[in-house]
Amino acid sequence: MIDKERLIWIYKTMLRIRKFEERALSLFESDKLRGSVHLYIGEEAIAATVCSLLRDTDYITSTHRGHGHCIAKGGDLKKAMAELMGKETGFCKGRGGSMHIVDMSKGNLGANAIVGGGIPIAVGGALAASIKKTDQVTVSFFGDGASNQGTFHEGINLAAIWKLPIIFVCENNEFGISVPVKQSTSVKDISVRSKSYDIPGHTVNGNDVFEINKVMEEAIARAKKGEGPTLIECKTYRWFGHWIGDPQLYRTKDEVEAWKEKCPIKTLKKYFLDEKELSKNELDEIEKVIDKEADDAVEFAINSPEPDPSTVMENVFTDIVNF
Amino acid sequence: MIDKERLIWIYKTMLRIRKFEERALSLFESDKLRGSVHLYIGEEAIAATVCSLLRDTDYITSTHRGHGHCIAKGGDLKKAMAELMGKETGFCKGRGGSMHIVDMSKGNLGANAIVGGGIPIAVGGALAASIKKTDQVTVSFFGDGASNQGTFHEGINLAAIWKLPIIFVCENNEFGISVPVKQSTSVKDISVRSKSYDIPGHTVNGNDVFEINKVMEEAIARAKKGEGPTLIECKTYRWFGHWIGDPQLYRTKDEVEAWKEKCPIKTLKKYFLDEKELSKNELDEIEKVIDKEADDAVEFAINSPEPDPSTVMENVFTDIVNF
Amino acid sequence: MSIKTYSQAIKDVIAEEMRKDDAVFIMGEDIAEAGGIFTCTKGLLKEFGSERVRNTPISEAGFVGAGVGAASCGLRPIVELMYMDFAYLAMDQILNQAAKIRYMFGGNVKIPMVIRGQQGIGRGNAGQHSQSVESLFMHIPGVKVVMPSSPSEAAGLLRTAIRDDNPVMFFEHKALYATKGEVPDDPEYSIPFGKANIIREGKDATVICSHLYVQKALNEAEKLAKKNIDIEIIDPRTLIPFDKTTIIKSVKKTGRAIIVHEAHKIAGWGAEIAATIMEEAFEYLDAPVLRLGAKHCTLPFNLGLENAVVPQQEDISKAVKKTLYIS
Amino acid sequence: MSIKTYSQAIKDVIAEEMRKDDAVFIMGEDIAEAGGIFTCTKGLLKEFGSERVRNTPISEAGFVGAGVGAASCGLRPIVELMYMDFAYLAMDQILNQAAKIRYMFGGNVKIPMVIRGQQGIGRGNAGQHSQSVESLFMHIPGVKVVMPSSPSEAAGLLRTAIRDDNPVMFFEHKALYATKGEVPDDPEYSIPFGKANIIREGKDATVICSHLYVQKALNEAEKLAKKNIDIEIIDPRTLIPFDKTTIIKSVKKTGRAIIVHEAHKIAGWGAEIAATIMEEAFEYLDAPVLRLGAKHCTLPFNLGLENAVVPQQEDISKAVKKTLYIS
Ligand SMILES: Cc1ncc(C[n+]2csc(CCOP(=O)(O)OP(=O)(O)O)c2C)c(N)n1
Ligand SMILES: Cc1ncc(C[n+]2csc(CCOP(=O)(O)OP(=O)(O)O)c2C)c(N)n1
Ligand SMILES: [Mg+2]
Ligand SMILES: [Mg+2]
Repeated sequence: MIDKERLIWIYKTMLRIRKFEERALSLFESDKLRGSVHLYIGEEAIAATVCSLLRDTDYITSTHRGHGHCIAKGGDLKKAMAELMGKETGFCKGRGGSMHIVDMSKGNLGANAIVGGGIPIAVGGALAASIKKTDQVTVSFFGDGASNQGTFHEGINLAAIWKLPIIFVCENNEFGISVPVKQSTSVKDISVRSKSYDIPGHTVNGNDVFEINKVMEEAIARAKKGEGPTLIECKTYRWFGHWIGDPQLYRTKDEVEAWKEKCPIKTLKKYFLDEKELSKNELDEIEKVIDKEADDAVEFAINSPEPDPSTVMENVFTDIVNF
Repeated sequence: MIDKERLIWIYKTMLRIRKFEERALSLFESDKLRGSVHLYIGEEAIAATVCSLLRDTDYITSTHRGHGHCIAKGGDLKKAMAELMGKETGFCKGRGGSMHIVDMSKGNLGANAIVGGGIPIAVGGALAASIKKTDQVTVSFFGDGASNQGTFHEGINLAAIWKLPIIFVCENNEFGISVPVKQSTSVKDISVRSKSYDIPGHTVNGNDVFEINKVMEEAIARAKKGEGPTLIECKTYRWFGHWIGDPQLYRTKDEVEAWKEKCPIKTLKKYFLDEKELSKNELDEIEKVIDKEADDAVEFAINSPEPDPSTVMENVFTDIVNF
Repeated sequence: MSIKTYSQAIKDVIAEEMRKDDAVFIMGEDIAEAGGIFTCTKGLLKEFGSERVRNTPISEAGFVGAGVGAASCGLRPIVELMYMDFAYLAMDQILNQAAKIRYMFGGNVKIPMVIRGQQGIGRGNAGQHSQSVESLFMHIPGVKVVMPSSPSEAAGLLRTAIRDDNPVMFFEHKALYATKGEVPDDPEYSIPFGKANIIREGKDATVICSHLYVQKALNEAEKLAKKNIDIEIIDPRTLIPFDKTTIIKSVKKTGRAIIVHEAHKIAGWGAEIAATIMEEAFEYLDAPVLRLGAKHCTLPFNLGLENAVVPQQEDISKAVKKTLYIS
Repeated sequence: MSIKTYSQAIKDVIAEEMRKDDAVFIMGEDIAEAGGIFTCTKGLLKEFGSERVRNTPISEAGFVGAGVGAASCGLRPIVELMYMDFAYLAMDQILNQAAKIRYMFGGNVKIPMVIRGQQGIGRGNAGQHSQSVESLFMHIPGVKVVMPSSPSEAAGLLRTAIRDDNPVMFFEHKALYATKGEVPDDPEYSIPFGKANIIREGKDATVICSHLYVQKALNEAEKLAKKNIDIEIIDPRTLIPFDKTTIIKSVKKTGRAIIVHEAHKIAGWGAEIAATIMEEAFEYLDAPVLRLGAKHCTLPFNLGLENAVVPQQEDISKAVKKTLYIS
């Protein structure tokens, strides 16, 4: 069950992700931002719904496609945009960039540029909660492609035998870069792989906040009762290329357009109007506020200072600086 | 179906493994042999039955517990014993020892001291057969513990999507060193993990040659038809410690004794007598011949020369010798 | 001769070798329909079909290991790692399996296999996608280590790699793919391993470098020439095997050496060369051998920081002058 | 002071630190009921229970990664690798994750984690179980590298490692576990990282070594002393951080240096030290710095071959004499 307040939070969060990334895209296209930028647009329902059920003390691990997770977990747009631009005011002081955003204050243990690399780390977060006997839960986000990494197998097995409070959320967007799931992955529904660990597995429509919410609520309850992990596969689609400039020979424009019709933001907006939960005016107001927030983030990032090269050796270790 | 000739071959092969290892054990205990020696005694039905269905051109990959696989695949006892003793006449000229026996002439792609390390290599063997369009099949042997390695997951997924002619044979002997399967592995029957790859999975009594034979025949037929891999779990037990000197605190003597009652050699011997397939005399004769063969292997190994230290740099590469 | 980019040179050699030898095939992430994210396999699927040009799942240990197995069984796999940083995920299959199998098996198996991919800085890919990891592979016996610095070397060394009967780690540099240069049209053109390339002759100091630093050293050489400092530039081209002879000969002539690489300085391959030069040409040295390499620091995302980590072009001249005691 | 073996010293420190700090826990293969196959965790399960003393499945990448995550979240994991050769299976989690997270995340996370285990030759374990891999970890920034050579150092350095807020690679040697020696009873006894140990003072040549070679060098020192050759022996104890000062000071005194390690010579840590000595003490050197290390060859199973690969005790004296130009 999603109460109205939470549903609005989810809506705003999806919009925040969307607006943030639209700006990131245009900054990239105008050469104001470099590096690897992977857009989450089209997949917002997953991060927003999952994180609507988490507290700041709960943990997540994220991926190379991490802006959505960061923002949904409460991450500040300004710091996120500054990080994308490599600025000193960014989440990682410009050291990490888009693929390495971290936000410990909100329980975001970090994005990861190694596909599947975050899964064991999430297991470790859940292990820490279990050893400390807190009621924190951990969510590990990863893609369909990551489900073919050894770390997927090793991590879930560990979590299962140790009955850790963790939920594995696979964002199946049909491709790993150019490779369609059916070419790389031996099962149609990745959630079937839960059977290898004797844990529950669910496949849901990843563009449907209600479906995602239902299985997540179950999974969290299970985690908190000490019954162990759950694997949830959310079927979704990325609207843009894997990277900006990707020729996307692996799919047709029609396919992309058809998925755009399934836009989770549009769907939820329609729901609010149909159910008369929110008026057109209220929705416009929300959008205006978030547009402003996103614009402010860009301005903040652009006006932020570059890191000072003389500090480059800081934080290799907590102590040693000179070699 | 196992015809009489093949059944006798299986029996002889099991006996050959048993006798070989009994001698290896006593050589180790009398300090004539050093290093890591992992005994297969008690598990002989698996290698013998599986390999009774393979040709010299078919491939296997083996493990740290590899003597059984080597012998069942047709490996010469003399060369095997010489290798255990590190002699120049061994399968690897004394460079590999017990954990690295190889026998390319019989399709044995080699033992492997890295748990799970042989699985992707076996997939590569099957890939080679597939690319070359031969009708060779590959069997990858590995333990219950190995089923928790990432390579298990990555390897089987690869074989499944590429529909390779390969059979994954998991020898579940209840422990990985001191760790019982239920402490390390999230499923009771490891064959369940076949579901993660949409391939058939079977759990059989690993001490029963008929059960093993049945699923192996199916799996081989499937492989040759281009339908892809099969996962077979053979439940069995190792009679000796993981290493010689292992205090074995993880199990009781009674448990070991109970398993000794299930000795696959004893069982098949009884079958031959009960069914009047072989007489006591014939069985005694077989044993005598194999005892001699094993003794000859020991003698050969003991009398073989040590490798010449001046040749130590050979075979790092096919060409460069000096650095 | 044709003018080709580094990536074209690579693609053409793969295609030529696949045409000549049915045993050669290639696998890796996104290499089939998409032609590789750096276009090094573009068009191969169409010509050779999906048996010999295979997309893999994101399973580095799995498909590198499959390469090892296929090589054991008589094929000649080329395995593409999208970024050489991902070699860590397949480290056991590379260093415990591919590198050791032949030796441990007493010479009874050979592993003719090329693992190739790009590395290095230049695209703002941050810490996990910008490393130069060749030194690690130099240390563990059983793999050859190749570092092509130009299109013609990419072609000539890759052909040798594909025809080599041993595991070869073939390190391309991401910032070189677009570099153009003359490449011989001869479909047998190859460069032997273990032969360093004297890029420029000189008498005052020897600069040993590869990848991006070859061009940077040439640029500095011109500037130094104006100050009557005449440097010799040598590109080792392969680290295993390593052409000690050429380098020692050069240092005996110049009495001074500087090694420059993008890999981290500490315990990098420059240390090996510096130590070797000392061992073999001590009495010829007029100054300590100097090493320029990346600071002991993860590669940062920010461009200014990135540049602060790796040796800059000007650092080469500074080091040369230092060995000449010119301030 | 108590007389303890190297393995007892390790076990006692783990137990003491676990008593003092609830955040410390340990996991690895066969470490719980069985107490570790080298007995370094014997009795810990009984005292601390199964939450803090955990057997893991054979999933090196998985449980090393779980250590990284637990460390990110405030615990202080000790992760045992049964053989350091298996680090290759967790290489991504060690070198791309543990080593880089703090830096890439702008200092917002710390990873207080010890990865410990044994390595080296001596038990006939052959190629995949006999390597000395510390040099690889010296090259990639973000992990500290520790090499205890005696029971008291195992104790003192391990305590420092457990209390360190960074990832520490702690390399034990399998052939040292049974070595006995005096270990201070002080439960706060620790040895700081980055301080080399002058094992023996001498004036004619500096021998830098660790693990098994410390004792071997001492044995040779006695023999050399009889010939009036007086060597200084230094054990660096940690490779990252590295105590340059002590070593350079010594070499400035002796004018000669030899580095001995079991790791492969080519691109091993001896190369780094040799190159550093040259850079910092060139004008003091009366002979080239020499390196002794394993041949560029996989470790063979056969004992005679194994010995042919790694430096032998007598090689130390030979090298010392060579630097003294005594034949
Ligand atoms: C270990 C590793 N291998 C390969 C890559 C290159 N790469 C980056 S993203 C990606 C595709 C990932 O697919 P998926 O897990 O489905 O996530 P998606 O990008 O679709 O969200 C690949 C192959 C990588 N970053 N890490
Ligand atoms: C990667 C790796 N991790 C750990 C070990 C140490 N080790 C050797 S055998 C073994 C147990 C293997 O268990 P299993 O796969 O069930 O095979 P079994 O010994 O029972 O036949 C372990 C942990 C190893 N050799 N390789
Ligand atoms: Mg995807
Ligand atoms: Mg087992």
